[in-house]
Amino acid sequence: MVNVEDIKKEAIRILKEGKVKYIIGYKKSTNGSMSVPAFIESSEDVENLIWDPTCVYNLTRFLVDEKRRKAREKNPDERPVGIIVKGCDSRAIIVLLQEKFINRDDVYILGISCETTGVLDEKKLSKKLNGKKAEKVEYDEKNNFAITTADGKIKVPADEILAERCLECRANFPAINDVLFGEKVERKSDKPFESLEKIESLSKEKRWSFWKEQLDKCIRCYACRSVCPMCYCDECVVDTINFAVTADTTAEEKAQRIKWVEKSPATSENFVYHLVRAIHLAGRCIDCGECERVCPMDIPLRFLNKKMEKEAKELFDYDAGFDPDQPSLVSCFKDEDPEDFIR
Amino acid sequence: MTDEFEPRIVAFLCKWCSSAGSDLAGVSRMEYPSNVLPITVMCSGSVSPLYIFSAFNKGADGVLVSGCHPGDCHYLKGNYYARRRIALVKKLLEFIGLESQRFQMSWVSAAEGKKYTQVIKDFVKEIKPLGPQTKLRRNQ
Amino acid sequence: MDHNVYIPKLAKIIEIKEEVGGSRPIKSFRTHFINKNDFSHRCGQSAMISVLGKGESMISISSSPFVKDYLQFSILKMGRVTTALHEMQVGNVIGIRGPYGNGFPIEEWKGKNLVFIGGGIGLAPIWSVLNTALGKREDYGDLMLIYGARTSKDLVFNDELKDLKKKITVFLSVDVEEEGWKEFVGFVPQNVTDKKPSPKNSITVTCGPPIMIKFVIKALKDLGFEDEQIYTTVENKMKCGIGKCGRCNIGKHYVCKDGPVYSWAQLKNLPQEY
Amino acid sequence: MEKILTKKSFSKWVKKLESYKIYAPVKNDDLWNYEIIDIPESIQLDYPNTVLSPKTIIFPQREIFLEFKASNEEGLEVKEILPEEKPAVIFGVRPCDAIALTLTDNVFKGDFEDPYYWKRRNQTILIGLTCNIPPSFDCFCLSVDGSPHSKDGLDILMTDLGDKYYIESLTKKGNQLINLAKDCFEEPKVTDKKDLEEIHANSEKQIKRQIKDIKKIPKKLKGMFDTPFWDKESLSCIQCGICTYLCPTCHCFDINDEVASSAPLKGKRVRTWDNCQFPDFTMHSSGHNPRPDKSSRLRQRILHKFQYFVELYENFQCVGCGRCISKCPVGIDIIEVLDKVRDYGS
Repeated sequence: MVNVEDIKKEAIRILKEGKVKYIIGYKKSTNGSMSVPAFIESSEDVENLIWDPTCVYNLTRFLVDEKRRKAREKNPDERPVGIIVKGCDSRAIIVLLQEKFINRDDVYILGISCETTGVLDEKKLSKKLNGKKAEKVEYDEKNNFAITTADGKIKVPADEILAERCLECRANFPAINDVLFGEKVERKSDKPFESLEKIESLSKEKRWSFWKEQLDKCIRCYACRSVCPMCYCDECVVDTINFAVTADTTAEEKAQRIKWVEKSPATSENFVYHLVRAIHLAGRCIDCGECERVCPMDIPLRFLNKKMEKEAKELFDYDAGFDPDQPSLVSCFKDEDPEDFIR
Repeated sequence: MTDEFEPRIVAFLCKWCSSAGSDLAGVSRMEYPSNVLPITVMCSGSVSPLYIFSAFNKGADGVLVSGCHPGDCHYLKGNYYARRRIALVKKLLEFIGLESQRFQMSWVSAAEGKKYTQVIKDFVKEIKPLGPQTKLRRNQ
Repeated sequence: MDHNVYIPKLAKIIEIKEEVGGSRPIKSFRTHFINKNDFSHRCGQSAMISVLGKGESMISISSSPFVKDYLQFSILKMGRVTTALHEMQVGNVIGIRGPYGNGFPIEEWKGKNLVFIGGGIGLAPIWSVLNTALGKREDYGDLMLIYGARTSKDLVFNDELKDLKKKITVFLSVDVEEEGWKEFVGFVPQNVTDKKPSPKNSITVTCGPPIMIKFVIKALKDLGFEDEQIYTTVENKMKCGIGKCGRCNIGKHYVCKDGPVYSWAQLKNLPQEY
Repeated sequence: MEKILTKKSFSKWVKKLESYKIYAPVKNDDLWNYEIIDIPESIQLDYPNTVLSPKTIIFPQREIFLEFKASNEEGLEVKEILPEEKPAVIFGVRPCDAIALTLTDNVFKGDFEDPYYWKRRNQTILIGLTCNIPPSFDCFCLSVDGSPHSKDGLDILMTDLGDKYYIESLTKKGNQLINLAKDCFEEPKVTDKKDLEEIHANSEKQIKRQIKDIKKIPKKLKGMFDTPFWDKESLSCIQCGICTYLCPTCHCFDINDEVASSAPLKGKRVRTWDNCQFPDFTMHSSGHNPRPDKSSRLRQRILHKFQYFVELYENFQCVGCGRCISKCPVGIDIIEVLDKVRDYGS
């Protein structure tokens, strides 16, 4: 089992030695049992660091902020940022490296192995507790989580409240790291796309009504986009004005910009948005499940990305986030790529 | 006289092959349905998935992407990239429940005027029974 | 409720004048409402101009309230709506709603000397207040205009400026030396320092790019102007124009409704979010 | 007017309201939201917080303002489109969400009355339900001048007494609804009244979260505009629109033209929700952005709610519903932020 004290020790060391400018990790939230992202600048703050099954966030998303901030600074601190990553999150780092969005020496990776479990799903936890408030959730022996509520401590088999993505995990420890906590025990799911089957097996019209019902709920808060480490475009198809506006941008360029998607949360517009996102994440999504977790309307967005992940694997034998040197899915091809669908 | 449904097909045709192929069909006076709104693009590899989604969003009943045969791309590799990308778009559209017949891809060379007319004929024939595409269409 | 605040009144473009060409073109549009209505504005107010199908843009009214035959807008081509406006012809129909904003408190300035300082398209809001003062010439003391642009070709209302010179003191400037230019060369704030308008019994009105305004205020302070004597206008992105959509605020002030005119005494105490 | 309504009679009453559009919280999967009700028996009033507040009914995410089209005569034709004339009743309004509407009223009234908002507002009757137990762990209504049994903004307040509801009608509109089904109601007994008072008193004790000394916050914020506090607090913010879209008091919007055909011109002008956390919200067409980073945008959200709005309307623009806390993807907790504001520099 991962001992959080080991992580703290390393965090203090790298901060004291000035190896990193700050560390992105997890701390306890102020309103419940869940963790929240922590930005640790001094060794005194390291005390706040935690590691437990509530550490769901994919913190690599904050590397995008870091890059933008650095670009604005006149004399940026060039030291790396320390970042705590799980196996899935480390795949995000590999994609960011592959796309040259970040350099390897921009990050000091404190990898944590999820060993044989993973992180929890807050909604499943709440159901399990019948709406009772959890005060603390900890890793326990034998693939159990220990949950503390006002009534005391109970043990729950991890699988009952694990996040869906953890049940289909393809990388339970970070392959890329500067220091690793926990054991490199394999817990790879042999059926990583199993959950998709329940939608794939529906008839075409049932699939349509499923997605229509789901995407009609969308309120276009763009939390799915905002939380995604791969959604780092300066300009997004749904935004209303040009972002890359400079003094040289002409009025015509601004005026001629195509409005692909209306702001209205209509079926047609929501579909374009989510389809574009899905296709743009094809071969890049590493299934951290953050888009689905943050969705306030409970849209099962993970399935859209998961479907693309599965097709990339089955059609092109392509896996995202394992090899920083491989070309991206849609900027490469093989002679034998399938073409039976082409007339 | 009954108003038979005539599907509208947006066809993204590569300038070097498929667009020339459609021209050949035209100048050779080959007969084919007039349901196509052709959009000439530089290469099938330059067709962004966004164009495809947007065509459906703006009311297309079918979308065709057509490029040069493998090995014939003016830019050497564009159609190979297209093949990958279109395969993914096709899977995605099927996954959300759009009729798979509504989105197709073809290889049509500049000399294949006849093939072009056949592709269009088949396309129209296949999607006519489906009726108008309303799933992704913007409600005006 | 008599009228829906969001519905624009239709107006016909009756005259278009190209003020400035080049890459940052400015055109003046004179418009006439199709149906009679009670639209009446104070100088310094703005209106929401609609190009139906493109959207709306808040534009300051450059004609003075005394002019009843038309409303004039001088518009820099900048984004979607203003580009569409620049493509319009005489006879085309636009929408207008408003007027919005506080306008200049010109009634309070009676008996005072007025110094107008403008840069580029910033002359448009000044034009309205300047012509209002000219229309009631006897109510005010000395009038002076200090105005500049990048080049002589970028000066708006060029023809009218010639007439104006016969009536009041006008100092023009261009940013860089050019052939045949006999007046001041340099930025507007430098021209202000050079011409030394007197703060005595005076009010200044400054409109132009934010950076110019910043340095003009500095120059005016150096000349001994008090914060209360310095007026300027603020621009922010707007959608509703009536203090509801929530994007143009500076602190609790909605620029569309509570602005755009502020004295430096007010503005310097507000957060710098414009 | 005060009445008793047995739970058995509840759907009988709703049936009598057939001339109204009826809204109530409905559960889909695990999600509660207000929906139009066709079957009165299906109304369940033991719901936790709805994700979206009744704001969505009065101030829908998309509102058509007008239709425009090219015309032969004047070149252009513009037609005002007002919301449909249809009285509505919303059941199960949380007292905080009703207060929220009284706050947005401030914005939409005044010199420039918003006809769309008021058309919907005036034809909607709000029936509240006392929160005997808080619908969310993050409720803090008591800190912002609210309470789990507040009557502000409601036409009727219902309180669950077990097998019956205590009905307090607060307005003429409320009385009318009751008069439509007089025989469904009974007169309250002295014991009912006692039960009611007990439940109300107890409901307040159930609210666990609070912001201490909140009255000091607006003044404190005034001096904090230029501090590095906001950089630090916004570090984990991802700039999504959840907090504002879910907020029952947030009302910012965008206006856009949706073009159906460009020649001949035909389309609609629509209002959609917008929010201060999106980067393009304040960006000028020149590219200049007065709120260029997430720090200035988080600051705007807090200052608007706890300083600017107070300066304008003498109320916090927050009703303590806790939605922004519960649903924040990164756990930004407005209570914690305000606690830190209060203690900042001391």
